[in-house]
Amino acid sequence: MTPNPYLFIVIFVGVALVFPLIPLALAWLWRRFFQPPKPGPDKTSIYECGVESVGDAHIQFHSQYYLYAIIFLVFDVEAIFLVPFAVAFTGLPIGAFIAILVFLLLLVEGLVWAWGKGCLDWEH
Amino acid sequence: MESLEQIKARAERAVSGAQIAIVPNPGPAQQSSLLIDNEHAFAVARFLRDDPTLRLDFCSNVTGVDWLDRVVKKTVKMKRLVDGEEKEVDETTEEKIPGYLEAVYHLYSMTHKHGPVIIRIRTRDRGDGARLPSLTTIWRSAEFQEREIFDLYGVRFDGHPDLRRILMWDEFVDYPMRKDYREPDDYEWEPTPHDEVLEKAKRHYTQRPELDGAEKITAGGDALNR
Amino acid sequence: MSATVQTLEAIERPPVSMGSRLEGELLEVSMGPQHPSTHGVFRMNVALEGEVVRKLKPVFGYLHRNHEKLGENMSYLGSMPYTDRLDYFCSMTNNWAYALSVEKLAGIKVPERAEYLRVILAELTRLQNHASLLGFLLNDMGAWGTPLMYAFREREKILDLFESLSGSRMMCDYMRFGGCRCDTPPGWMERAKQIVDRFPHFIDDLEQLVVGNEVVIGRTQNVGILSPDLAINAGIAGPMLRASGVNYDIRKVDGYGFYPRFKFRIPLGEHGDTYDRLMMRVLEMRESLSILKQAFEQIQPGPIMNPKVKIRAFRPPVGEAYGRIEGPKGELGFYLISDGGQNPYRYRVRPPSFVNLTVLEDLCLGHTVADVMVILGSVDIVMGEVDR
Amino acid sequence: MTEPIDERLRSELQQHGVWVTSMQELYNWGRKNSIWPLQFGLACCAIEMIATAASRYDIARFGGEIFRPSPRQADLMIVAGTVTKKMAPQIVRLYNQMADPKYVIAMGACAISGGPFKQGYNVLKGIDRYIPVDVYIPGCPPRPEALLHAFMELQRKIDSQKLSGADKAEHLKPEQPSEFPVPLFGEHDLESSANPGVFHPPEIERA
Repeated sequence: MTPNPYLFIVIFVGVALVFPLIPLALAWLWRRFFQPPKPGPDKTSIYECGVESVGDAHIQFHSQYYLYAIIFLVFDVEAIFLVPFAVAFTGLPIGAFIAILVFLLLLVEGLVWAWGKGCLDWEH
Repeated sequence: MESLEQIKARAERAVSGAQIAIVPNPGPAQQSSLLIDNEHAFAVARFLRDDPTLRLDFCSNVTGVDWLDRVVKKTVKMKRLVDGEEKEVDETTEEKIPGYLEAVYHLYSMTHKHGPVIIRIRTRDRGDGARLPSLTTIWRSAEFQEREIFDLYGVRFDGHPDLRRILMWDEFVDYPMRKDYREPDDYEWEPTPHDEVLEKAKRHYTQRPELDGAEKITAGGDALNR
Repeated sequence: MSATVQTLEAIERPPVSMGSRLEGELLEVSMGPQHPSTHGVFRMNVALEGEVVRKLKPVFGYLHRNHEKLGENMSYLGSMPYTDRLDYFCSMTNNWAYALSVEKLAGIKVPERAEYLRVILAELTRLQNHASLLGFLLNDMGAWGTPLMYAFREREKILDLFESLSGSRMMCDYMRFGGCRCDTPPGWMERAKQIVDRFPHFIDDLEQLVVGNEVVIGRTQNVGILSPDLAINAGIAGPMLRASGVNYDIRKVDGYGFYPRFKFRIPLGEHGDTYDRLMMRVLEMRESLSILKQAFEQIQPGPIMNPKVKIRAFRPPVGEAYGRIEGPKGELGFYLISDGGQNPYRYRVRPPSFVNLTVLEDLCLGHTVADVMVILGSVDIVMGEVDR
Repeated sequence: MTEPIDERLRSELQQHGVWVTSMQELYNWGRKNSIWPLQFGLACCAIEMIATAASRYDIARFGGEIFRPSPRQADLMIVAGTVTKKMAPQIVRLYNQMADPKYVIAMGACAISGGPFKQGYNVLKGIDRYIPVDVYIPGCPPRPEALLHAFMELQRKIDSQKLSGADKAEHLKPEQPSEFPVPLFGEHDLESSANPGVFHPPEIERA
């Protein structure tokens, strides 16, 4: 009987889950039986080039970094939408092509606006 | 370049009241230097830098020197009445010179490309009164080197923008490059000491146990049966 | 990160006035003693706003080995091997600077062949120092390892020459007051000539790969600009000074040794940025090669040591002297005060890297953290010499 | 796992295409051939270390060419150069921050006992006063071949470490400390001039 078409995906997900777990399990067994962990105040201290780190890293960053992150996020999500379109690209009629172009146009228009507003130019 | 005397004369004319003395250099290097009093050192230094013919704009080297109290013996030919007739006899006079700390600046000119003019400024004494005017605002190259003199010799430079220890750690208190500095004694585990290190390591040797009565006899014993 | 979780009210945020530019807080970072690109144990306390440097305080002393205190407790010749450990890339030029100062202190003449040997060895040292520097600089820029391998291949060839001449690769201890320790072994001159003839291939490859490379141009041009008058006032010397356009090379100004006998040019930069400093080293390597070629033709066999100089109980007359040479990193000077005894009364080294770091903060303000590494690489410091 | 497999049996089986090994051999074989040194140079010896890592004396033949800047990813700390008293606390802190099977090579006379700068007021007379050292290389600076020899010496040492039993490797014993107190800066010298737990100088009969 022909295998269920989704069987491949189930095997794929199974291997994908098991594959990282094996080394983790090995590490845990090793830790349990052979090498006891020895954490200490100095070992878990923050490494800063050999010097005791002073101050805190959770500080208020300049807003420019936030704007850059947002713009990156928009185009990241856009790429996710493009992937299924690109996979099925050959079998799609012209209408789908036009629809994806409109989708792209909207996002690029957002980028142009941000660029014009000066969010991208980096001043020291 | 003009001779040191001309520079001295022009400097004293330019900066009123500056006492500048020429410190001769007996060695073959013939690099004599100008000793400037502390009050006018800043003004004279600015004059040396801004004077159009001198233009000493490159302060190459700033050195700290520690002079301990010295007794200088001078033998001088004196005429003495020795049992009746005149005789040449050399008389040694001892002259005590109190110690002081000194900063020596070697100045060059990059525009006229001429040689070292050496100026020296001296502190009053070697105690905590050791203060000198800082010339960092005139030659920026003196900034780190004056901090090093403060760190290793203990000379406080007035007017230095950022006077802290540069080579030793901040909690360090004494001034290691002075002649009378005793370094910390960590020579207790010397496997193969020799000459100076041997003396330093010897202080940590455990004393050999005193020869008590029994050993004296046996020690003396071999004298008997020799 | 920090173990305690601060509640929102507990964090007193500075009142953000909407009108002003949204300022970020300064992050205190220590580019500390153990850092891949600080060429040794050199530490910089950097205050960053985002990734832009706002304050930079260098911290020295992690390799302060008390060279000058030891110099005062040893005889004059005793501290000659210690000068190798000052700038441990260029032991020959350190030896020459120290020998030059003591010769000035005691008024000693040096025979002709020794002077020629000193010029040859100093220029060979300059070649391998500039090659290593370019390797490390490109390493800091991100070309991880590859240019360093090429540079160290050239350096190994020159170290072989030093080893067959003086017995040790890096710590040559070769020069004495009044000449050199031993004459060149047979075949040394021919080997040196071959290496000098083949060296331009390395420089051509380097120029072809690096000089026109737009990544290098992008990372180094207009980065860390040093103005000429600040350079003069801050006592900068060597290739860093000439990159800002100031024509001051001690080989021409003082004319020490036999340099007046050779015809060579001094490369000068216009902008004083990191790209010019990089190019100074490339061009100076070519000048060193031309000096070496002239020196190989003019050198004649002859005595290499001034016979009148006592080796054992060497006591220079009372007095002081300051001798300086044009080391690969800048003006290396020795200031000696002699009180007639066997040990110098005061033994002072004027290190070029230490003084060149005076302007590090001025060069780095306003640049990003990655540029700080490139600027520091172009300043070319060696910690043995900075901390002495 | 206690006594090693006898070689005759092993070679005999090998002729039949059967390879025999033990967990300990596999564990040590893997560790000794991929030691990642910490990128950490102090002075002139560091330049010889870089020359060893360069193409002529290539340390990659022994699996040690990956110099990791962060102590978290390094197994070996090569103390290459003069250890000054201002640098000693940083070195001990770096050693403490390294992951556990960690080794130390004291490269050069300065790291072993202060070397030519021994009489300096700011020079620590040897790094083994604060951290345990596995391999010492004399020399000032030691030639790159000496560093390679030290590397092989360290590999022999790793190979002989046991996985279990009384004399098993240090890092496997729970009671063995994996970090040592960091010396503090005093007014004249470092606070504790040596760490008695680590520093066992030879008791020499003084004449």
